[in-house]
Amino acid sequence: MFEKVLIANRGEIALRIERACREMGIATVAVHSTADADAMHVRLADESVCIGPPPARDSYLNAQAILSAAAISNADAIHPGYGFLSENADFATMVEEHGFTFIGPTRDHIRLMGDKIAAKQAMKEAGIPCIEGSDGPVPDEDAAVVAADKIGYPVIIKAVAGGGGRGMKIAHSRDDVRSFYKIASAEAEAAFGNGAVYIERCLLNPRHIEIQVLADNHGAIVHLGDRDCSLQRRHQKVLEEAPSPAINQSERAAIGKIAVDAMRAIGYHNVGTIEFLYEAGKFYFIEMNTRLQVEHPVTEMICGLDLVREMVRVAWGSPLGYTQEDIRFHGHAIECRITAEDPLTFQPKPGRVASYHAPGGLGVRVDSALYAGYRVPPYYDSMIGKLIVHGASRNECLMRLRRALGEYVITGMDTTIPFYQRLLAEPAFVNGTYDVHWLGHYISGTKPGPG
Amino acid sequence: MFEKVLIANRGEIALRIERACREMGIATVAVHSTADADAMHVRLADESVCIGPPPARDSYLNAQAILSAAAISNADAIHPGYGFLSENADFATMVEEHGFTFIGPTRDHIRLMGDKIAAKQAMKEAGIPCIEGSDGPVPDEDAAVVAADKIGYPVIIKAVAGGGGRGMKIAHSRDDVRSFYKIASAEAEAAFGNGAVYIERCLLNPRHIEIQVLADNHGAIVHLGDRDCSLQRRHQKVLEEAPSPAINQSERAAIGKIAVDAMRAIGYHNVGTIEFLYEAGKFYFIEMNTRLQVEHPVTEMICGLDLVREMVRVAWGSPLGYTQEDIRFHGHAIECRITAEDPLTFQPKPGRVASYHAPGGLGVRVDSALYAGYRVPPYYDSMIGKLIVHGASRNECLMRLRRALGEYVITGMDTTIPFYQRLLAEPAFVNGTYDVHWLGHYISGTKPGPG
Amino acid sequence: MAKKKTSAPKPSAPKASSDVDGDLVRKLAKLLEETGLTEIEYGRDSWYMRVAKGSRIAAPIPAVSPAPSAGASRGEPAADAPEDDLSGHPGAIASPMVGVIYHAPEPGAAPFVRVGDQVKPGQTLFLIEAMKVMNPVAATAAGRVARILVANGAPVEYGEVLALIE
Amino acid sequence: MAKKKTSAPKPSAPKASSDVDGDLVRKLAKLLEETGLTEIEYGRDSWYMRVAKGSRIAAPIPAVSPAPSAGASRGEPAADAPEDDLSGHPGAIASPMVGVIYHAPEPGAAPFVRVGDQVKPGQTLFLIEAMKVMNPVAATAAGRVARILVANGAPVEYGEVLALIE
Repeated sequence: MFEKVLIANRGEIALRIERACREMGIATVAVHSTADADAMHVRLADESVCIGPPPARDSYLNAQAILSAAAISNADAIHPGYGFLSENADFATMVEEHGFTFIGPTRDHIRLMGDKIAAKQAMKEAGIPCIEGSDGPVPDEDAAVVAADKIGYPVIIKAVAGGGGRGMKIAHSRDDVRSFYKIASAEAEAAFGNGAVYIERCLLNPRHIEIQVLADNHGAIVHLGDRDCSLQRRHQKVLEEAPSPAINQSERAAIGKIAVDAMRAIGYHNVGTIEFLYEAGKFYFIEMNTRLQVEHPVTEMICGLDLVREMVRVAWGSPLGYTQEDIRFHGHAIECRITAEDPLTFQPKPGRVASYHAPGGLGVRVDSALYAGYRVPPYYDSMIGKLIVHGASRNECLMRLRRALGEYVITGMDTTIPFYQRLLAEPAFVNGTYDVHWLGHYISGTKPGPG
Repeated sequence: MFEKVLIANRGEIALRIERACREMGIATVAVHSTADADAMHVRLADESVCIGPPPARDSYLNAQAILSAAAISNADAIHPGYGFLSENADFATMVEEHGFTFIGPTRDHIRLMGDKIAAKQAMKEAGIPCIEGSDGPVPDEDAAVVAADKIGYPVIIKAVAGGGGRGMKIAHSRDDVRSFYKIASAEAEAAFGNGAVYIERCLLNPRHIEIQVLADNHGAIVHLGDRDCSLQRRHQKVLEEAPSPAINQSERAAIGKIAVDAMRAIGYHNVGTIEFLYEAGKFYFIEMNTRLQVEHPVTEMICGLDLVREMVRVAWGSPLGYTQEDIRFHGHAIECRITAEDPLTFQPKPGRVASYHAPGGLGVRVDSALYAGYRVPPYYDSMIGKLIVHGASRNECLMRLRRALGEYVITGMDTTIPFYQRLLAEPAFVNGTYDVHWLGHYISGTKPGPG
Repeated sequence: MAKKKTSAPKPSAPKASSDVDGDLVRKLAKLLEETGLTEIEYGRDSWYMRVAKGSRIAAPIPAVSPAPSAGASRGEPAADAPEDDLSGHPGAIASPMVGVIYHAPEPGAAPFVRVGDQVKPGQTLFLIEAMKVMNPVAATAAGRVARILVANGAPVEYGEVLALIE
Repeated sequence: MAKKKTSAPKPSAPKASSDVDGDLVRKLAKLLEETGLTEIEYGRDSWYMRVAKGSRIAAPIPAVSPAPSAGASRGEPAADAPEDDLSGHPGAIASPMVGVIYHAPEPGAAPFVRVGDQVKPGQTLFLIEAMKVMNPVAATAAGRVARILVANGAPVEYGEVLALIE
């Protein structure tokens, strides 16, 4: 097994990885910017190396400094965490070329999934359901109607060259297609100098549901069920739960099997997450994340695996040692991303933690690098901790979340704890009926648009 | 379900029960002495009632004050926790006579198990294995040899009227029996004015292994596996684990079934723990505890049940809703009882918590009512918290325990955290080969006696 | 160099000195004398200073404790300091038990005492019903009933101040 | 009465100093006697001092950072304050990158500078090897090399003080 792992990250995820390494008997090297000299991940690591000034581009994104730190500390492997350099294929390449093990997927898979068009094509070929579309521009109204009929209504007419909503029209019927085709094409021509449009299925109220996969280097691949991450604000996940309240056991097993088969087809290694939109019983591929995700703890809670430990083991070359049949799901888990933000306006507010008391007891897990006296620096992401609760049922889990949020004390600065407490009073959340648009409407105080 | 539960206890267990109630939507009433006005269980309860001055006999043991508190706060039920009035049959009777529900076994079972001789007789009749003995005094040397031959060597010759080791002799052979019979009898005569002696199997290196049972009021009974509590100092448990590293799956299932059958035979309700000594593949009944135990969390961690929730549900009259076949054990759990004691001498040292930071992350649970600024009062038990870790295997669990102890910060006072850190370096603990005597020898620095 | 924790963890605070600075104490004591203050506090590390004059019995300190509390975590008001303060009053009559208080020997009867009454030691002021038994609460000293703090029929807890005798 | 949390969570407890060894207690007791004070509080870890005369009041000890640290939790030494202090030195030459430092242009050659040498701005003091590239570290001002703080061939981190120019 590795003797020493360098963790190329900061905050709670650096601490998370340190904990896993420590429990495996692996020494850890923390890297940090000058702004993070007193950070928990630095305090708890076996060794630390200051790699640069506060701006991330000069420190946590500074591949050369990180590799130098690995060299001078004699690390065997580098765990990139999430964000920063975690999905940078060039970094993964450099790591391997300098003789360290990159704890994550291969550089080729990172590169493939980083190219959104190539990724979609590869996944489609591997059997992952993608959104139905006209497979290229439709030349005229009649072709548009044929394509729309085949896809099923509603459809969306989109500019091939487009973006930002221009040249984009939702058509609920053949008549709509005929009415909107020319308008969309004209708008596209005006906006992008290219009138070509294509047609795709239109999802009105989708959920974001993703499948966690895990593969060793010897052909063993499992999926670890799904996570529902539909509660998003400005495309940022805010709260995640596993399993999704929207899909049933057989849907879960079916999409899981599709994911595993696809991963086997592309020869995937280590952890990964296949993200889907889900509506009316169908999954539609969005993208694949070739790294550990922020929300991985909800999966850990329901399947009893330590995902970081598994990543390290698999990167070392160890076999999984279990099969899909051995993976069992127990109960329900929810994660709240606590941020240093105003709980009403979500304006980031870094500051000093005057006092800190984490909730405890049965079914409560806190992944946070905060401590009393810590000053949250203004340079990085505003997430300061994750509260994860597990319960035998979703209802028990919600009750436990309410209890744990009530016990969580962070004074001296604003956090989003009160936001989550309010959220627990919302029927759409409690009943699990929310879609990806719901939270945005809830926060802005607007009604959801017509379905 | 109950609307309001009064918790007749303090410290971590009062908080534990409060958390369970809160998660069930049940309001809580904390009672407290004047010394505990600022205690966490008081701060977090929905209501609190001061029931008396610091001495426990005037407050937490003051049944009248507690019942008055229940009356003025309109509680429906009383949870006694552990210690204090939890195994007081008279208190349970008063609770019921005043129209409250006692959350625990029936008064008759509490009374029965409180009488150690009657308890042993009842358990023997119910099929629980008890230590083999001469069933009464042996009149002479020959009778002693016959009894000892039947029991098997070594045996212990004990004064019927005795105690404290006087008139007590260990005999490894027939010759020993003949040699020691007269000496023991003479010592007994001299010490107690009664020379009658009896003979029992002598356990040299037993472990303390106990079985957790849970029964509803409708005849459903399950066991929740075993706990190994052999690490004891002066007959006080110090660290507990589940499952025991000393017994295997079939031994576990066998003793569990015996326990369930016995509980069915005596018509037991709610939770209970049957404590055994275990040596050379055999269990010997010690006593039964008719209450929640300090070490219940290790059972919760491996079987995924919330025992306090189950106690409350069952006391309300709800059926278990599951059978023995539904109970599955996952991984391994260890609990450390952190006390406000000198980590070398175990001298109690109440004091003020200057700073407090609990460990977090995967598989770590802290049940503690401490907080920064809290003053541990000198009037009560020195236990200030429980650190519980869960892992997929015993080894993972030990590694996680080491990690979590290293993260646990309690400053301003002495705690036994350093003691547990030292314990983790001891092969007898790491290998799970300890018996009930081992910790005493380890702490006193003496070698274990000859086996 | 890479900082090994065996040699170089960074302290966040100056190292503890186990020696009390006797000179500092003497200096502060002298300042007390000189200024007529009754108290000087002094800190280091982001500085702290506090001086006081005259006697204060209990000082509730804002935000000293990070303990969770049901009230605080719900943003509810969190102070009944005035009520607590009375416990230090020399003429406070504290409840000797948990129960329900009665001002009069029976429903409809005149109360034992009214505000303004003079009372003698041993004179019954209230009854407290606990476990269906009526327990008299008596005056411990002679004086005038200055305040009665709990309503007839109210539940009371141990140590709760029932009345003030002055 | 039963305290509903809408009205009555309690403020934190008064406290006094604790957890001191016998000699310290004796010393403080003697100081009390000597100065005529009624109270001395005394802090540790992030210094604190409080003396009082006459009244007894509650006061907070400023919160000490409770952050876990690998060093502290293992009871290992926890101070390199002197090293840290140098970063504020006006003539400190800080490492611009992570790497391995060399005092000389090549093995066996004479070092770029020695302690006591006069240097000019821009003059090369060291090389730092990072990713197999040698990067010169130059003096930023004229002066005398007062101290060289890292050994030849040692790993250095960003911002680490390499030398002092005075």
